[in-house]
Amino acid sequence: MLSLEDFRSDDPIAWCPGCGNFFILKALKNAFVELGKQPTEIVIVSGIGQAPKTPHYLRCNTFNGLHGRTLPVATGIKLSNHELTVLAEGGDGDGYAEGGNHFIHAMRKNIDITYLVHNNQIYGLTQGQTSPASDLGHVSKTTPKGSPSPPMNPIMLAIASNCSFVARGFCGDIEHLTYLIKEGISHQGFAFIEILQNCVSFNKTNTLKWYKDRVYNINDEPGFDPTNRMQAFERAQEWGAGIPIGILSRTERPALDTQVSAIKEMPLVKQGINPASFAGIVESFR
Amino acid sequence: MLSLEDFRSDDPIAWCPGCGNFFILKALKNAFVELGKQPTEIVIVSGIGQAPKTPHYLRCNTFNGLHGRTLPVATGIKLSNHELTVLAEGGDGDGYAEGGNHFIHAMRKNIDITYLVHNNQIYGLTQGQTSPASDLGHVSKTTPKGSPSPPMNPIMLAIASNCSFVARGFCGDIEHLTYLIKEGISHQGFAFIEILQNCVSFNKTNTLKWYKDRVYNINDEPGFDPTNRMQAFERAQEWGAGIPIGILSRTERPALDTQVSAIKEMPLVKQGINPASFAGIVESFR
Amino acid sequence: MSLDITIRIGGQAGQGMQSIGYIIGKIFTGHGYHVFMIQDVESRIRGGHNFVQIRIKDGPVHAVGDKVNLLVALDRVVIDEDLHDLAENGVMIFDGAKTGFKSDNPNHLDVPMERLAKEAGKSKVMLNTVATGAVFAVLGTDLRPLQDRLLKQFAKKGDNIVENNKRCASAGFQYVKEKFQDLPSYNISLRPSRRGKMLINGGEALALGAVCSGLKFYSGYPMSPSTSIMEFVGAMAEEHRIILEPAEDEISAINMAIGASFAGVRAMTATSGGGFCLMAEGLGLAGMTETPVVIVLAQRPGPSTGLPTRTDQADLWFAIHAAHGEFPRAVFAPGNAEQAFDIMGKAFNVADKYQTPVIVLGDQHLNDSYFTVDEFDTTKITIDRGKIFSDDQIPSPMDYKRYAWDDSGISPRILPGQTRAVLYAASDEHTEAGHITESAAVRNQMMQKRMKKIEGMRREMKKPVIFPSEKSDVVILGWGSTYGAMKEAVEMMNRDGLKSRMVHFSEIFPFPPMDVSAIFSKTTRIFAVECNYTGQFADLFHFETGIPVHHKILKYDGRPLSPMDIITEVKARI
Amino acid sequence: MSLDITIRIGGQAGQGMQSIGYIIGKIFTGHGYHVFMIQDVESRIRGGHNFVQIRIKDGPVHAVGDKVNLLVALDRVVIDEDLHDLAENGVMIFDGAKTGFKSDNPNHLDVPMERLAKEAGKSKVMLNTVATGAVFAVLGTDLRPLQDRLLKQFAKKGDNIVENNKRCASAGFQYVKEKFQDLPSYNISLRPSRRGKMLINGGEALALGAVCSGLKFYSGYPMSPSTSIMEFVGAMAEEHRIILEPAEDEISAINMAIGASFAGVRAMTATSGGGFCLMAEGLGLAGMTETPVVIVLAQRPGPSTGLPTRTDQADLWFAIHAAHGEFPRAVFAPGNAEQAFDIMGKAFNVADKYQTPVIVLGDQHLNDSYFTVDEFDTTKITIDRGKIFSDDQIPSPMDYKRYAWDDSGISPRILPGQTRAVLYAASDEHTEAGHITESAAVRNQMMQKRMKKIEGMRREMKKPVIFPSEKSDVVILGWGSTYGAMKEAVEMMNRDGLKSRMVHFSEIFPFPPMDVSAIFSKTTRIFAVECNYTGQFADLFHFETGIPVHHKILKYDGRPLSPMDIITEVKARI
Ligand SMILES: Cc1ncc(C[n+]2csc(CCOP(=O)(O)OP(=O)(O)O)c2C)c(N)n1
Ligand SMILES: Cc1ncc(C[n+]2csc(CCOP(=O)(O)OP(=O)(O)O)c2C)c(N)n1
Ligand code: SF4
Ligand code: SF4
Ligand SMILES: [Mg+2]
Ligand SMILES: [Mg+2]
Repeated sequence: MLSLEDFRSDDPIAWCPGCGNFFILKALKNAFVELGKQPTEIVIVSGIGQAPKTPHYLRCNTFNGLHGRTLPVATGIKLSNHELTVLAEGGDGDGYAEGGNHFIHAMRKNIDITYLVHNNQIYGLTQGQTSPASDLGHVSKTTPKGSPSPPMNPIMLAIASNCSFVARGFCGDIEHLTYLIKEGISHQGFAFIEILQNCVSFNKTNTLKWYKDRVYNINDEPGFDPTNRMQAFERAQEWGAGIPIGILSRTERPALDTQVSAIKEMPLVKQGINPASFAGIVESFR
Repeated sequence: MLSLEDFRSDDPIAWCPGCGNFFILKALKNAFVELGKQPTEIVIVSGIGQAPKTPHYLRCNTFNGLHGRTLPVATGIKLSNHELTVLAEGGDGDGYAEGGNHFIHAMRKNIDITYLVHNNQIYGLTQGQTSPASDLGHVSKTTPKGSPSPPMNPIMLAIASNCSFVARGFCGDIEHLTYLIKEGISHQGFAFIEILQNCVSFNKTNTLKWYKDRVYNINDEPGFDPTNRMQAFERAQEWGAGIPIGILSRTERPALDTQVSAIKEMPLVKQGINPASFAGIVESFR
Repeated sequence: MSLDITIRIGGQAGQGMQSIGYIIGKIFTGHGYHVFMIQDVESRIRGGHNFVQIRIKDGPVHAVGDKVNLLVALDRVVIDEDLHDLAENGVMIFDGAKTGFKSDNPNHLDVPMERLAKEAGKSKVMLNTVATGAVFAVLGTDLRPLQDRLLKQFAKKGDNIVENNKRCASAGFQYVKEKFQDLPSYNISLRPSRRGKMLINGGEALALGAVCSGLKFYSGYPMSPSTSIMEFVGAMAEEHRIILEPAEDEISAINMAIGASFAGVRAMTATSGGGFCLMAEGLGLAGMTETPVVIVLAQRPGPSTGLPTRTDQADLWFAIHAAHGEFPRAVFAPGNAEQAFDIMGKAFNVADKYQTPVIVLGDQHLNDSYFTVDEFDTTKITIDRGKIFSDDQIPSPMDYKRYAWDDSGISPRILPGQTRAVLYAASDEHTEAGHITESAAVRNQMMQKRMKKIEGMRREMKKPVIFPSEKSDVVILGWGSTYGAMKEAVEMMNRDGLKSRMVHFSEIFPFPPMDVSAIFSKTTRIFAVECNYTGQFADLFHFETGIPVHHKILKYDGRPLSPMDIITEVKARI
Repeated sequence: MSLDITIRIGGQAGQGMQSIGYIIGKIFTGHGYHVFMIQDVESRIRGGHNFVQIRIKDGPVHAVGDKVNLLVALDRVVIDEDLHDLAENGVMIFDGAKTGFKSDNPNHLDVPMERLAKEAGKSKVMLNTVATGAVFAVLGTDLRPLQDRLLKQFAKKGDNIVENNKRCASAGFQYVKEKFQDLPSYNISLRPSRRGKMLINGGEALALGAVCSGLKFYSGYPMSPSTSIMEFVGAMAEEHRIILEPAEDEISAINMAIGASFAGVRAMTATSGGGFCLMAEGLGLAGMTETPVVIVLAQRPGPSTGLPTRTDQADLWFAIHAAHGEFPRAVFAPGNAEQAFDIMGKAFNVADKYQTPVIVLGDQHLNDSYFTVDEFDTTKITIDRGKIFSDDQIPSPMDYKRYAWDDSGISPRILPGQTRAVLYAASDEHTEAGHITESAAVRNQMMQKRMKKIEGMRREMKKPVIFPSEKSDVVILGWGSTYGAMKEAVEMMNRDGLKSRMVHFSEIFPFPPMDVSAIFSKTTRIFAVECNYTGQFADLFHFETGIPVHHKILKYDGRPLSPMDIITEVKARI
């Protein structure tokens, strides 16, 4: 039996006390333990920001790459060794600003990875500037007169991009978040989990309490059916007095890694190189 | 009175005979003439590909920039001189693959430009490879066993990105396309017009006839209301026996260029530089 | 006796060390002294081990000192790690109750800063103001200028805040005065308040230089250590009618700036290495379409993400060669705040005149360090927008050629929206008219046209600063932000009888035309000084002048070079 | 008498010139001759003025000829623009009815190709096969090998297509035989069909080299002239179980390849200048995380979009310095198809052994040109995956350190999924364990560790090819795809009594260790030969060896250098 201890890392944590990232870290470890995943079979690909420091603070294979480029790296890893459990992790800046193009295409391709976006609605590590997820009118040093643009809606974007698993979690509800991460990992295909995360240093509006007063679990609602895309799209627009969390949309379609003939029999990395097989390769040039 | 002649360019056309781009060029000129726009007040920013050659073939200010980067350039131009009529133009590879990130963010910001995507569902200029708009199973040299991924749905993406004007035209219906371009240019905010375009050299499936047999004008449908976002999203999913063209979604919200205080009075480019105004600028460093 | 004192304020990120340093810097700058202050911070928002270090002199100061005279430890980690940097007879201010540290060294002043903050300011976060008061007591200055400064600083935040701060400052000040009466104070007397000097960091100077040169459009994506430029432009945007457009990524940032410039306004962006990588394609686009654009590349240690909050000078070759193909560009690297301000004006002029991209290299050390400088004279700025035809200058409207041949390589622009002609710009190789071409002859002509601009640009580049003027065999060669360390090192060596001079480049590429024989002879020993691993400028210098460098003094740990780093190495090698 | 004949087939894009050239090339290669073929095409799909030019020799051939012996004009524009390139006594085949061109020159053969195609093949698009038949008639060879080839080529498309093609070939052949009986034919007799030689272009050779070195993962985004590599890998993917992943952009392409390599398979991408700009950040990521990756940078004329379908060598400095910060990388530049094949194997070995990115520079001339080569011997390929710990080699599983110090700079990797340990890789500066660090000491150690690899890599780099072995005062210095032109130029000059030798580099960076005195003496005159504006390799060579180049022979119009380009300049300057 695995325990949380198996996922302990000695790397000292560099987050601010009170940061929502601590809860997310906890939920992630919980999910791994509950799924019985070995640290060695997990890879987390993270970007640059506060959120991407996460994998250093637990024990699992880690590729802490570039700002905004988690998904291509994760795709390369998954296609090369699909036996691995591959996650990608980053902030809203990382995923929705710098990495926006990879986001929409990874969802379309439905590669079997789980993507966690810690959305604190600002660029945290660079000291709190406005991100594409910041509220309309949000004041920061890069929008001193308030952001003139409404925030993007990543849930709607995901649904429109044909994402096969779209969920929203909240760092303040570790148990529910653990559940979502487990579902996401178990889902065969691209699982997008946006996590509402407080930032005590730079986001004074969307605080832990602010969220607590608003979030509700949409999956508790009898009439709500996540396999109904139109319903999901409609509910994804909700943001105000009530903010739905839970699995918003879930559809079944083949994951990219199940469609690639080269790895139908075994992972690419296990196939080795067989120089003998190249003997006839020059034939077509004769 | 302006005439088509005012938009004539002597640059020899490098498209294949029969290419849908010829019709689009025609519609574009028509629209300018009918709107009474002077060539000098128009700027077209284009990318790289077959579609982006378009502005060379008419008379207007042209910035023929990089593959995939039309929208940022167009944004910079519009914000600096909002009296100009600014269009961006490119192919599906340019706009949906390389330029995907700018696409979603320009729509979110609602900058007042008109964006024409000539969608021939392949990379034309580089000889017909699979693009993110290619059909599931599409065979080309980069997907010799057929594309394993479904095409993206740019219309849904646009609606999810809060695009304030979303339309689809067809190169084979010049009159209707002319109408859409006129509406798009007149719309205050980001106008996205995807244009179904045949490629005689590389797309042997989605031919002119194939489209002719399928497209219908959704705006002719009495019950259809483009200001109803949910309806638009639902109908955007239609692709098969019937393919809707027309204005699919239209909402009113302030364009970015109307929200920027620096240009409330006059275009940035007309403001000039006034060194005297810097006299007190060092005050805060004392 | 002349004053030269170094104060380090260390603690966790978020404890407000910067604000202590800034207030001290402002006050001393305003009262007749010179100040130089660096920031040494980790890439985190709270916690860790960080400090600011401020040096106060009664004459010009250009670099950090090696020993700390006064250490302010806001946290235990500072005591553990920094105490050994304290000079003999140096003084430390710490909070025994908070840190659990005990010492019977009379120079270690246990000031209960947290308690005093709670008592006087009703919040322990005001401990930094208490510390500031304590510092002033140790320095032996009046409390008054500090109180005045706090008023100025916090006036906008309301009387309550001002009062609490004043009380905290006073509490720290009095506590030290009373408890440590035996401590020999520095007895610094602040001179009468004086205008004409200001305190500014390199990033602010770059931003200010840009704004005063007519910057109208800034697009960017935050990246340390360039972000402060964007933020500072933001702070000035409203008043000076500048558009600050936050981009979704750096690719967008540079392309937006190019668009704005094409439309006719002065436009820039700033970034650091990773973002600059992403801008490389846009750089080439500006080169090919001949669109002016200014890019500040604020260097930090790489490769890749590296050390985000630290300093380095390892992007020189990359800046010179970024983007495929060959096209003209200029590369500048100011050495201090004055040069930073001046060079931005020049960068815009060169960009406009030669219709080409210009890169200004900063780095964390330059951008984040505060300098006491003479107030910038904004009236001296000249603005040259280059050749732009007005409507009536356009020779043949139906046949205007954006890339018309000219022996200088420069073709007159028009702006979109002018009423008499349209223009075509293209990233493909193009005809004079701007249309795509396949012609070998036209290609040759256009390559020659573009590359010809380099000759003109080279003539614009300023020669290096050489100091002192007397010849000497030891030459300290450097560029960019090592200016201050070089200056102090040379001053100290000459004072010690080791004859030496510095040769500092701030205008780098195209490499300025220079008569090297005036500086270098057979007996000259050249010590190149840089913050990188390979000695990039040394190689460039060798390549451009044919003169090899004898020794490379290199530092690449992310910390700035100090004068002693240079002197020690020079002495060891001659 | 020895055979050396140059055939140019010109026409509009889409008229199938490539296929004529390819068929001729295959047949002559298969029957004892050597062939070299270039493609000169515009950036369009239909129309314009394009040609392939094929040179057939009975001995090795490396470069294009300057005069055309047989011109096949499929379109009027070819007659208008290319006729002046025809050698004295050269022959032109054209279609008078189609082009409206008339000539009473007996060497201008009016063959109604379009009509014959319609008659014999039921479609005018088969005019290219008619033309092929006509060419064979002029050359005086048998029709049989052509018929055989057409069968082989079109077998997959069905009997009907084969038959139509055969009939068209025959129609063209017979028409010329009958109508132009007076024409002195070349009377080339094809030698007996022979194995051991093959016809391959540079792009195919690069792809083949990669596949035969165990390439498992290719991610890319099309960009001329690199696209053929991607497409050719695609053609081999199914059989050799390679994943070909079309990326949404080049940033994704390089990051996917890095991910795949991190997971343990050999991975690559290919692109051209604009795409490489976008990959620069990923290049640095590979450098910092020490992840092997191979990038083919197929050069074309820039800056920016430039001339997409033409050739250039102007990305050398960029390849060497791309990405911020300092880290090891290798840069190769094969000169022909054999070298292309071999170098890909080496590139993967160096990448794996040194855990570092490797750049292979191709260009349009190399990638799109066809060479007759000895059949590649795939059994000679050695594969060195570098240090990868198996599970039982991991010394301390709970404490495995991905970046453990080693004097070679190389730390043993493990792969994710191994059962005894996990690994941390980070783009921030990191500890030996791979965690983010702020420590100056660790930073120094890690920089040294990474940079140490350069020494080892330098020792792996092959010395230049020097030919002939006898010393001479004239040295032709070059790199990459100018190999063939250099070779032929030197052969011709020596034949003409102008003693000269070539020094050709295909392994460029880290610059190979070499004893330059063996090649260069005081009387040596070095002519650097490159396709760029500034003479990039000449500068690198000077910089690395201290030896200045005397003359730069530069061409930058997008067309390949010919032997005569070199000879003419050399003669003019000595
Ligand atoms: C290419 C590039 N651009 C910019 C940066 C600087 N940068 C580092 S983290 C960050 C933003 C972080 O915001 P987010 O992704 O939301 O993460 P958070 O810190 O809020 O968790 C930025 C802009 C970078 N590292 N690389
Ligand atoms: C950064 C970059 N990558 C790749 C290319 C090569 N390229 C030129 S056009 C093109 C695709 C064109 O497809 P699309 O945008 O759909 O336009 P179309 O030709 O089909 O009209 C590509 C990949 C490029 N010019 N720049
Ligand atoms: S700045 Fe915000 S997101 Fe970053 S660690 Fe602190 S609280 Fe968390
Ligand atoms: S290749 Fe296709 S898109 Fe391009 S010009 Fe030809 S028909 Fe049009
Ligand atoms: Mg964030
Ligand atoms: Mg297309």
